[in-house]
Amino acid sequence: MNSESLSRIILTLVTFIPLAGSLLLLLIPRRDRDIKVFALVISLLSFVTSLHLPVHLHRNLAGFQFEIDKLWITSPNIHYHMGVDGVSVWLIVLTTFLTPLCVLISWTSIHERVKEFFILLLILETALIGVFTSLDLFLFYFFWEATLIPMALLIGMYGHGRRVYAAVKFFLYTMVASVFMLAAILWLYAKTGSFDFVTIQNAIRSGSVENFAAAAQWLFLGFFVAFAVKVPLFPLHTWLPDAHVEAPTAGSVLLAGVLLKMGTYGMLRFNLGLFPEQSRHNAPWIMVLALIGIIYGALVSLVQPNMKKLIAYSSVSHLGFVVLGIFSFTNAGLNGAVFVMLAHGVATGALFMLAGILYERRHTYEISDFGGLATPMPLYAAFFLFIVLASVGLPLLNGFIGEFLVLSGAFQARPIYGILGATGVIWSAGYLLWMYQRVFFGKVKHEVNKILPDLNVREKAALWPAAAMALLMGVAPILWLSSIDPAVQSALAPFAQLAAKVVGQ
Amino acid sequence: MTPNPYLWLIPVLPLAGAAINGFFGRQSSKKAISTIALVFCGAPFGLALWIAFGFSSAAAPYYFDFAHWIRAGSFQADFSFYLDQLSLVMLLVVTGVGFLIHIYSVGYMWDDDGYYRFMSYMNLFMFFMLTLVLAKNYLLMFIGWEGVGLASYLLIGYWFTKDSAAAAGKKAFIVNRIGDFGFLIALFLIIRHFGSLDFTAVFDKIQPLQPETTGAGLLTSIGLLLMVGAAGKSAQIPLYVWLPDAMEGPTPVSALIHAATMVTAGVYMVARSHVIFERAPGALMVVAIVGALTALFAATIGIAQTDIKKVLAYSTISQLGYMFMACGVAAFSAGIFHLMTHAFFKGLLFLAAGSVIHGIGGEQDMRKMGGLRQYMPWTFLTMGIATLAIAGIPPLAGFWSKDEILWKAYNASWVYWLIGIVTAFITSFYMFRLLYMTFFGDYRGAATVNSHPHNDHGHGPGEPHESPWGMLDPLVILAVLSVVGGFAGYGNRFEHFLAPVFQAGVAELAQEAAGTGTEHLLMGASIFVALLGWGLAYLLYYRLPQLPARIATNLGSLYRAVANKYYVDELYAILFVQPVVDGSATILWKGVDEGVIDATVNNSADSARHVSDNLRHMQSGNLRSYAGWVAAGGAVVIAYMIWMGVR
Amino acid sequence: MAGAVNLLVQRHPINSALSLVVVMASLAGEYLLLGAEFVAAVQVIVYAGAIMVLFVFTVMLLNAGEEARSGGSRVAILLGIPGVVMGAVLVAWTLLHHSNTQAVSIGALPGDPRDIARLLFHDFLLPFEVTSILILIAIMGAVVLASRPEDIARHHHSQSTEKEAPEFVASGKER
Amino acid sequence: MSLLAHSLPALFAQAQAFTPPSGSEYMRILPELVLSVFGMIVMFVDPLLDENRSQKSLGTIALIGALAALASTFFTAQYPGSAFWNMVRVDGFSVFFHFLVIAIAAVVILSSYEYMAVQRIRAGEYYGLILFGTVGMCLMSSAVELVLIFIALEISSISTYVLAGFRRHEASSSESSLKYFLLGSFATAFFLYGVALMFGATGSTNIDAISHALHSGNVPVLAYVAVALMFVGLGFKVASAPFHVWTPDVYEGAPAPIVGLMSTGPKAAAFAVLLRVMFEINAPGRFWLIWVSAALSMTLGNLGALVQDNVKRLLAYSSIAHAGYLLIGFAVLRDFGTSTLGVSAAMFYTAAYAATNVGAFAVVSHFANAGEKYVTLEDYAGLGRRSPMLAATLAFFLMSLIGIPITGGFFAKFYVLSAALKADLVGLTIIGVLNSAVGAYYYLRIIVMMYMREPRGEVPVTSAPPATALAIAVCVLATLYLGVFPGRVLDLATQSASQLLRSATTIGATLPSSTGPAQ
Amino acid sequence: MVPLTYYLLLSGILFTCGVLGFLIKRNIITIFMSIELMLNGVNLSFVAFAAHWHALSGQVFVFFVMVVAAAEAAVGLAIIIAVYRTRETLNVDQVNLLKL
Repeated sequence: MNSESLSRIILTLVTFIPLAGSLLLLLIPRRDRDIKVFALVISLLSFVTSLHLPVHLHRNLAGFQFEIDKLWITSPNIHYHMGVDGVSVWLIVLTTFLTPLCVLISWTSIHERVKEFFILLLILETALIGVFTSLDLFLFYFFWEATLIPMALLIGMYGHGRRVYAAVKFFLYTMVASVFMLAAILWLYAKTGSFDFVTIQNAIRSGSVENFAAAAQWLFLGFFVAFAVKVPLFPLHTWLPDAHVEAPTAGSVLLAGVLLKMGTYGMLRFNLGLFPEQSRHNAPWIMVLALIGIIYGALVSLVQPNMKKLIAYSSVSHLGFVVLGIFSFTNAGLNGAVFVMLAHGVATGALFMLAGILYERRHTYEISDFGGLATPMPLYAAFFLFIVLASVGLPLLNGFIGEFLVLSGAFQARPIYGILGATGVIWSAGYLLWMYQRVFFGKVKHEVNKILPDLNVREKAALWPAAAMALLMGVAPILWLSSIDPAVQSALAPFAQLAAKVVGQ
Repeated sequence: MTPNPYLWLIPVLPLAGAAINGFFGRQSSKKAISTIALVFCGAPFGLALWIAFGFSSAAAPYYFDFAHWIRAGSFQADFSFYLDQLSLVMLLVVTGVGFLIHIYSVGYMWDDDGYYRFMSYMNLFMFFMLTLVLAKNYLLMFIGWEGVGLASYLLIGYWFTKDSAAAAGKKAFIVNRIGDFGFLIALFLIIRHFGSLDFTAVFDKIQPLQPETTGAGLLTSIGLLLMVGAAGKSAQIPLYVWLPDAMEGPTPVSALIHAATMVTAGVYMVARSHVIFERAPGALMVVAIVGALTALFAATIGIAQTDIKKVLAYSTISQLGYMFMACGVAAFSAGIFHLMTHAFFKGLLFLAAGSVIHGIGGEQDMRKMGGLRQYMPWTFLTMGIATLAIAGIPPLAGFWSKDEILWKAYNASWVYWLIGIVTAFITSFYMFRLLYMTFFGDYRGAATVNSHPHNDHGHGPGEPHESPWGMLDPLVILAVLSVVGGFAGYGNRFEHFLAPVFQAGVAELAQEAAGTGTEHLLMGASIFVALLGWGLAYLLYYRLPQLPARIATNLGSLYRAVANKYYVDELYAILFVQPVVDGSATILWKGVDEGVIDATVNNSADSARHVSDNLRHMQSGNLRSYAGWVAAGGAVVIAYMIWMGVR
Repeated sequence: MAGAVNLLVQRHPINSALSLVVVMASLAGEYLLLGAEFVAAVQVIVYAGAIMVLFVFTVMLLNAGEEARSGGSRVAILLGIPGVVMGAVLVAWTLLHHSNTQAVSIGALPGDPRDIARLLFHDFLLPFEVTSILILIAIMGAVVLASRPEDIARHHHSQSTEKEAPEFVASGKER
Repeated sequence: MSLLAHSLPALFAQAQAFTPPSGSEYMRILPELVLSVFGMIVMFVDPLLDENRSQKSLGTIALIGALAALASTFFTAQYPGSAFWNMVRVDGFSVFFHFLVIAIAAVVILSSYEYMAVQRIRAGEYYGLILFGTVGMCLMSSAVELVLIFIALEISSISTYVLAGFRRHEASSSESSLKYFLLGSFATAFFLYGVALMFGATGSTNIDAISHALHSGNVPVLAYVAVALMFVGLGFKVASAPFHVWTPDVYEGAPAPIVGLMSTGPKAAAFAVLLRVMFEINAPGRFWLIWVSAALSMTLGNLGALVQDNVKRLLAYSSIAHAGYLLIGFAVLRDFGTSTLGVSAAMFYTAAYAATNVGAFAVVSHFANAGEKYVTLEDYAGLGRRSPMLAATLAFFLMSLIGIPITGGFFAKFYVLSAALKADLVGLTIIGVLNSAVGAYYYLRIIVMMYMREPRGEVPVTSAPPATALAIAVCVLATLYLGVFPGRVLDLATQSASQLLRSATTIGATLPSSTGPAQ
Repeated sequence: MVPLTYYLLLSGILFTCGVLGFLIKRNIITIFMSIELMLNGVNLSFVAFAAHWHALSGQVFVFFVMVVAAAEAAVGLAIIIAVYRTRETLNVDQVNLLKL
């Protein structure tokens, strides 16, 4: 098949390969090894397939590419409309990149109901990719909700102590919020007769939507609340630590790595895309919340006795950067926001994998149960340090690029935002290095830890790609930025007009 | 500017060495590790020398664009390197001193289990430091800036099983981060107003601007923020606290990173940004004041320290203060000159101290040394030269650079000069104190050596002995440099070499150069105070060794305050660290997060369930109640409908 | 009306039943007054005759005694009754003021059974037929529900020869 | 029986005197005829069969009957129009509900196979009552005459009263039956009084005629009262607040497959009636009535379900809530003919809810086991591990009830809410949307129980027999179909809704100034 | 000539009595009788309105109501018997197994 015709169905392929895999998995007899291998093969296949997207993406074009638009349901005018731009492409690749690693990391940590686990994982992958490919609001909502179930089940079925509480909390919290988005989508449909993102966008821009002015603020909020919970933006974040702590490793990886990005992606695509004026109007308090999230998340993270909870709160802090960048409405800010999404996905995903590896050996996440681990597990310690540094935002690793751009964007928007946000740089070093020190340095405090085995081949196979990616993204961010930038610029176009209008007055 | 295709090799070679040793070092022999480390560190030195020979004070800067790095909208920052006279000086210092210390490390660290790790880290440090020096834009400089911080973190915490080492590494990193915060904000300001981070582009835009006379203008803000960054990296007040702790690292690390190269990055950065500072007198003044205060403050602490490396650490802080003072009075070339000489003699001091520590089995407490002169003559000799140099005894290197600074300081304000001269006196005093306590008198340590199984070095107990020649060679080379290095500044040759870089500054200074008479007078004064300090040390620590203790008891609380570094660490802990940690734990986490936000969420869920629980009593199971509900509902419906109908 | 009130007041079901008969009989009279002879006849036959007999029979069968004074339902008293009274008053008020109905003479309606039959078997043929299904269901239901559970048990498990009847049902029957 | 036999000759005798109903008129009640015939066959065959085998074979007969009736709806659909002197009207609307109700009955019959065997219930009457009850429900949807509506309503009600009490050795079952019966009759009396007043206000009991009268403007106050009373009666039948109180008790006590039936079939039929009564006759002043009732139903239903531990009872509360969502669709039609969205959305909702709920109760009844012992939440613990398929299907149904995409429940809610938004009912939409979020919690509790708790040993888990499995599969497929390709069904609903509304509007339009049929 | 309103009022009062009876009485059978009373009230309305409109259909309706009432009576009494069997009481207040 030549790449031209492949490009036409590539999004469908990428989205549904995991789902097809999960259906096939249903038929495979319950021999755990076969299931794992099969799941790995499927996830790798979808990764390889998804690479088609960045390779064949026309980087200079701003609009959506690889589009596919078929009528799905007539009477509410729902289309199977998919397409990607420079932003969503990378989020898709991030998803497909992390999933094989999740499979690897779950190889031995899942003992029972193995089949169900991998089925859920693959379904989750499809739903996640679907969120990033959909251009039809309905389709988007569909995938958006579809991520909930497998994730909640993963947490609830394979999690730890208070898993049920966490799963229910996760589900309800996000469900309640996304219901507001549904209402907003329905309103838009009722007034425009379409779910198509582009159509609605044009309708709004041309001012042909009746009653829009009165409703716009509410619509904006409807979308925003759904996304803000997902992000999670302070003070809607409390589901996250619980969900992370209780989730199985693969669940945490995908939760932090991709699921949270759904929220920020949504803000970028829908809040900014559909409601530029309201976005501008609401930006001040949103940025304040993001700043609170950055600092607050970091401070709370600092004092966590539980490794996973610490990483979870650090996500609150990092995602605060993303929101800050998005609502700075500056080129650098948006570029940076997208980059932080990707970088955080890789780095925090890897951190959770590392925490999971430790859990598999010791069945605890309490920092006080460790100490001096660098002695029995030097390689593990090295990986951990590398990822921690990436997360801290060390230049030449992936965390830095995004944070720098975001902060510089925020600073351009309003210096105080940039200054306050930049304090996050200090805090992140504080909590992560302190944690690292307590876990790895010093003498081995507990006898059991003295004989902990270092990484095995499978674990290395899971960690190497993540580490390599963290480095590559830090050294050659241009690979990513060159496609993100045009997309971001087109997202910003209406804001330039708005600014011009304000100046004109 | 002239393109130079080899420029990029200088930083990248050590990186390759670091990578090779890091990935394969565990399996390879120590010989192979050493070879790789030395080759990949020596090659840049050779390259730098080769470039230096083709480079004159008149030469145009070299540059090389290696690759694109970040491009977002109009903003761009690339991997591009830049070499002018200033960076050439730094380059030579870094590669030269760095290479020597690498050689020294081979001997010093040979027996350590993590030898490959150490060498890899050292090479990594070289990479970042060279990137810092050669960067063509602020962001690439920031890579090096943060990277050396990382290397410093890794190397301070090299003996990670020691809690104090791990804590010191973390402290260094975090305090540096605080400085970096300022640096970052400065970068944001530059981006915001000049749209670029490229040195040439930015400076071209700033060049035509007038100096900001009063108040805090844009350039002043940028300058101050850059100073914050520099203060973090170069251990100035108030961010100097990490450097003494950093002595937990192996001694070669202290020599390389915490004396010769990394800590001077701040000075380099200020010098590099001289275009900005020159147009921001306010910022410049702050630099000078901070530098002067740091010089004096750290020097006083140095008097009372008993750990040999801690003395050197405070001395380093103090000397860095000198350099900043120089920059602060716009005498950038003087600052860089002192930077260079300081790299020689302070590197030498640390290496010699390391040799001492090595020789007596890991002891660092000077009270347990003494009389080592006869055990390790070469070490004594080199360290003596270094001490003379730092004390400012002519014609050694320290004299020339310090004198230059004092002279420039005097030209700016006599207050600076006064502080400088007092500091010079104290420096001389504590350095000779160190020398006397360590090498003269009787050896006081033999009995207690056993109780330190693993402090700095795992050599174990035994007679004090001289270090192997592999370690002494660098000492000798550095000693020679410490002696002759100062002549580079003779007749302002150094200043002229750097003239293309600091053009504007030189022109101004040339005008205000008063008569040489004053200069000679001041020179005499500084020689005098150096000798005075020496004499005092001789008196107290050689002739009357009981006197210091008595003085200490007489001074009481003042002495305790100095010995405990004025309790600054404790003060920081009380003021900043504890409130943050405790506040986060009790107020933010337990209070706000769990007590308010999560409780709200859970409460709303609970209250829904509560309502539900109450509602279920509607379902009493009693048929007549149900009928009652239906009938009542019906009545309401009827009433409403009648109202509708009648209306 | 007196009968209706009496039904409410009486505490023994038999008395209530008898008072209901009184109500129905008097209603039949009303129908006659309105000229609905057919309806009146059916009222007497079906209601007073068939239905009430059923009632009385059941009362007898179950040997229902006087109502015990149980606590009752607060909801019914507090909400239901006021509601009902209010509703009734409102309806009455509406009927009085808004029904715009004039007086009708006694026997005004041509309640000729033949007309009714014509209506019943022509216009309302379908409902009439459907009624048969209703009756059928009622019979089935009555049979199923009123038959003793053990019958079914035996019906379905004829093999199990000895089957104890649930004791309380038996005792209920004997009383 | 005897009455029917009696009346047949009379029927023919009378029929000669007047123009007899034509063949096509019989076609218009064909499904009802088929159902009744098979009902009678079941009754006849019952005594003839060996008792042990009778359950299966009777069930099969009933099933065949239901399927035949299902097929016959397609024939009926070919003969749109009125029959039997304007007693019934076959249009898209009635065909839709016929199909739905009969399909529900068929699946319930299928899922009852196992239940019969386990619970030892007399099969003959059971299946007969289901079939006859279905006749009533069918007639409810096609009747355009209040007399017939009333009788059909009673048929469906009485058969469900009886069916609710079928587990006769259980006190709870007979109690459920009693409550249902007494309250049902109570409500029927209200409905009837409403009919009487409507008759008084308009002089007719024919929907068309009433519609006629009410479109003329100058609506008498009496008609308002009549609508109110009829709403009480019908509101009771569809279990909308504040007339919902009976639901939990009755559902808890009744046999599980029957709950599946009565929470969907009679409800759907009652909704059909409500649609006819409310819209076709253009009931005055209905808007706020429905608005408040919808809001109350959703809120009370969802809140009530939060703390329930009995799955049947929980689902009962959920059915109250769903009645509320459905009523949103009703509220949309504030005025005539503005849009068909509300009606079609409501129709779609009934279908989706039926598919889901029947399936859910099929699973529940299978799992409940002999004597319906295992119906509490605790009994479901670990079901996901012990019986993955069963748990998965139940989870799927629950997701549909929550309104998660790719299930019918999602589109149902979606259509209703979007219709509401289109009519600018923002308040009601927000209440609905919030409620659906609250509702997610208690459905989730079941899922949580099934998947995230350790199984309890004493609860037996048997694999579903073929019939049950088939029934569940049908429901899953139907729910899935409605969730993935809702378009066709919605188109159908839209068409029939537009027919319904057109017929209503034309009546109103053609006689703009008539003052009523009488006088 | 009796005003129609009187009939209607009477029927309303009967209906109300029925409802009240449902709410007040404790014996299930009596409650059932109250329902019959309500139906009777309705019937009276029908006949009265039939007289008003000169439409016989009202009377036909009454006929059907009676048939339904009879059917209900049969089923209802059977249910009552069934309940009595299992619970041995005819007091509604004691038939409250299913609640909350």
